[in-house]
Amino acid sequence: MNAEERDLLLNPIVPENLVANSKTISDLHSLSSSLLGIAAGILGLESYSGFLFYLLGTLFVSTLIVTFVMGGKPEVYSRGGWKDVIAADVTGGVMGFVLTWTLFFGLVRV
Amino acid sequence: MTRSLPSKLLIAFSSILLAHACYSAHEHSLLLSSTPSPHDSPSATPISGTTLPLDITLETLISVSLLLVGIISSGWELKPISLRSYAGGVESGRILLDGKKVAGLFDGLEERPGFLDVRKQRKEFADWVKTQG
Amino acid sequence: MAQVVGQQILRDPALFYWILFPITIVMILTGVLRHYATLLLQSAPKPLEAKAIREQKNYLHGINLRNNANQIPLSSFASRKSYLVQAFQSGSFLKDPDAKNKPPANPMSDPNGMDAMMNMMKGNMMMIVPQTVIMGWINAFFSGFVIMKLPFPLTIRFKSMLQSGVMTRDMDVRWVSSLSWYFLCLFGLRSVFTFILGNDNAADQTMAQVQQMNPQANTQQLFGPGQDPAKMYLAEAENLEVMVQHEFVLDGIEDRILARV
Amino acid sequence: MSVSSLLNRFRSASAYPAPSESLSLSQLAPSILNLTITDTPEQWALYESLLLSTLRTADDTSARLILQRLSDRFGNDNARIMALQGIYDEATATNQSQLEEVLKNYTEVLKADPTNIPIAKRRITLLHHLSKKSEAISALTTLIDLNPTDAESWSQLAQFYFEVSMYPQAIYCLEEVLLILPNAYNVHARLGEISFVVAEGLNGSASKEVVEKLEASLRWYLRSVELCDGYLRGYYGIKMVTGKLLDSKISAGHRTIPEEKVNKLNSIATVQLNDIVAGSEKGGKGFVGYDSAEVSAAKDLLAATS
Repeated sequence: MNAEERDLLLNPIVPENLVANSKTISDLHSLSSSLLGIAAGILGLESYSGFLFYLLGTLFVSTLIVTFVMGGKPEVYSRGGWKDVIAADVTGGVMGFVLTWTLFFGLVRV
Repeated sequence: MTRSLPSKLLIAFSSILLAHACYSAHEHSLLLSSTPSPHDSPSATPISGTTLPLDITLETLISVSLLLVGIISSGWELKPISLRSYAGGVESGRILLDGKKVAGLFDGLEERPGFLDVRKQRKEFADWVKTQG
Repeated sequence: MAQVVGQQILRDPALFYWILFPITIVMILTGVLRHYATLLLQSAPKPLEAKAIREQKNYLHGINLRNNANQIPLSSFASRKSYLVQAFQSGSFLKDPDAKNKPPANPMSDPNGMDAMMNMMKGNMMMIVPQTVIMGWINAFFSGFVIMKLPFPLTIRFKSMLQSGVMTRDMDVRWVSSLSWYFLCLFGLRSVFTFILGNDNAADQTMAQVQQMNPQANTQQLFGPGQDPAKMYLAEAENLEVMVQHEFVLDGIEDRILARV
Repeated sequence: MSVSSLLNRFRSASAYPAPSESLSLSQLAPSILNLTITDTPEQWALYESLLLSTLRTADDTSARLILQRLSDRFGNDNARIMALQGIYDEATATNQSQLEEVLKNYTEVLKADPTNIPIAKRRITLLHHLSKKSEAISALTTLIDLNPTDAESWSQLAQFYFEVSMYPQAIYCLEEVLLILPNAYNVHARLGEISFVVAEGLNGSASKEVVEKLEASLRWYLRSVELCDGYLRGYYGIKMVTGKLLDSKISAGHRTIPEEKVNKLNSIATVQLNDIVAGSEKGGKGFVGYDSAEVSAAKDLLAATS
C-alpha cells in the first residue's frame, strides 16, 4: 500500500461531493465559455487570437471560481486544487465557445 | 443555488451592456460596408477586428467580465470533499441544506426506516398526549 | 490553387433568419425530445428471482470484503475470508450449482441478456434516427450555398465536407454551408442542454456513448450476458485467498489523533 | 408553502421525532393534501413521510386518504406501497388477533414472492414487536443470506443481538456494516459503545481482558472522531473510556496505550466537549446541529469528572 492509498484510507473523501463539485465547476465553465464566445464574436477575433482569448478568459473564470465559489481554498473542494478548476471540461467548453463565436461572428458582420 | 439581489442586478445590467455592444458592432459593420472606400469595390471590403472602435471593444470586454463575475458570484454551493470536514459540518450544523439542518450522513443506519416499529411510536405519542393533560 | 486573401462575399441577412435559427432551434428541440423519449423508453429493470439476487449479492459481499478489509480487525477478516473462500469455491451461492461445469449460455438465448441488448438498441436508435433525419432535412433544403464564415481557418481537407454542394474551387475553406452549422450545433449545444435539462440528460449523445461503454453501472447486470458466474466466483475466491496484506485502520489511531492537535 | 420546502421540513426531522414534533408535522396534513397533485418524485416522498407522521399521531383518516392516493398512483402490488399498507394495518390494529392476521398476511406475501424485501422487513419488525425475538433474528438472518450487502439489515440484526446481550454477534454484524459503508462514523461510535458495555460486564475491574476491551472501545471512538470533526458522540465516548482507563488500577503490563497518551486524549476530549457545550449553550452559528439531549449529557459528564 503506497502513501497515497494509505492517506485515502485514513482520511476518506466523499465521492458524491467530488462529483457534484466538478459538475458545478464544469457547468460554470461551459456557461462562461459560451459567453466568452459571444464576446469573441462581437470583437471579431479570428483564428489564433480567438483561441488565445478563450484561454485567457478561462484563466479569468477559474480565478473567479476560486475566489468567489471556493473562498480561495480550491484544495478543500477538489482533489487537484487549481489544476482541476482550470482543466474542468475543456472539450465541452471549447465546443460551446466555438459555437457562439461562429454565431456572433456571422451575426455581427454583414 | 440562491441568487442574491446584487448579483441579479449585476447580471441584468451587464447583459444589457453586452446586448448594446453587440448591436453597436453590428451597426458599425453596416456603416462600414455601405460607405465604399475609394480604392476598393464594395463587394471586397476587407474587414477585420482591428477596425472595431475602441469604445465598443471596451464595452464588450467590460460587460462580459461583469457578467462572468455576476454569474459566478451568485451563490453556487460546493461541498467539502474530505469526509472529516463534511461530516463535521453536517453534525455541527455548519453545513445546512436550504437553511435547514440535515440529518447526519449515516443516520439511516441507526434509524433504519425499513424496520420502523410504528406501534411503539404510536404508543409513545399517546403517552405524551396523556402527560400534556 | 491560389489562396485569396480577404475574400468577401455579401450575404442576405435573411439567410440567418431562415436557415441558421431554424437549424439551431430544431437541434435544441430534438435534444429535449430525445431526453424525454429516452426517459419514457427506459424499461423498468426486470425483477430477479430470489436465487439470482442471492448469487449476485453474495458475489458483491466478497468484493466488499476484499476492498474494505482494512476496516475490520485481522481476526475478523481472517474468519470471514476462510468462510467466503470455502463457500465461493464450493459454489454454494450459485443459482444452479449443477451448471458449474457447463459452458456459458449463449447470450442470445438468455432472456436477461436479450433484455440488456434491447435497451442498448433503444438507446442507439434514439441517437441515430434523429441525427439521420435532421442531416437529410438539411441536405435536402439548405445545400448548395454557403451561409457563414468561420472565424478560424481550417485545412483544405475539410473543403469537400464543409462546402458540400458548392462547386467553387477557389473559395476559402472558411466559407461553409449549413451542414457545418449542424455539426457545430451537434457538438457545441451540450452546455445548452446542461442548463435546460440538468447534467445527466439523455439529449447529448456523447454522454450516452460513455454510459454505454460501462453497462456494469447497475447491479442488475453484475453478471453480464455470456459470463459464467461459477468462474467469477472462483476468481474472486482466489483474489481473496492471495490477500496477505492487512493493515487495520485502528492501529496507531491514538498517535494520529494526538498528532492532529 | 411549496412541496420542496415542506419536504425539507420532514427531512430535517429524524425517523424518531419527538412527540411534539410529530404532532406539528402531522398537523400539516390538511394543507399538504389540499395541494394539487403534480406527480413529481418530491410530492410522493412528501406523501410517504406525511403518512408515517399521521400514523404516529393516530390521525388515521388522513393516513387512509394518503395511502389511497399513493396506491392509486403506484398500484397495490408495488413492494413499497405494500409495505406502507402493512404499516397502516399494523398501526390501526386494535387487538392481538388483528396483528396476528397482519403477520399471517405478510407470511403469505413472502411465500408468493420471497424477493419482496420491504415486506420481509415489515414481517421481521412485527415479529420483534410481538416479542418473538428469536424468530425475528432467524427471519433477519434468512433475509441477510439473500442479500448480504444491505447495511440496514445488518445494522438491525446488530440491534437485535444487542438487545439479547449477544455482544460478539452484534459486533460481528456492525463489522459487516463497515465492510459495506467503511465511512459510517456513527457505526464506529456504536462499536465503541458496545465494546464499552462488554468491558463493563466483565468482572475483575483491572484484568487484562477488561483493559483490552476498553482500549478497543477507545480506538473505535477515536476512529469516529478521525472521520468526523467535532463528533459529539465520539468525544463523549473518548472522555468516558479514558476516564475509566485512568481511574482503574491497571498494571502497566496490561496496557498497550501508555498512560500518558490516555491522559492526553482525555484532555483533548475535555477541550472539545467544553467547546461544543459552550457553543451550543450560546446558540453559536456552527453549533445548531447538535442534539440538545446529547449536549446536556456531555455537560453532566464534564461536571462529574471535573
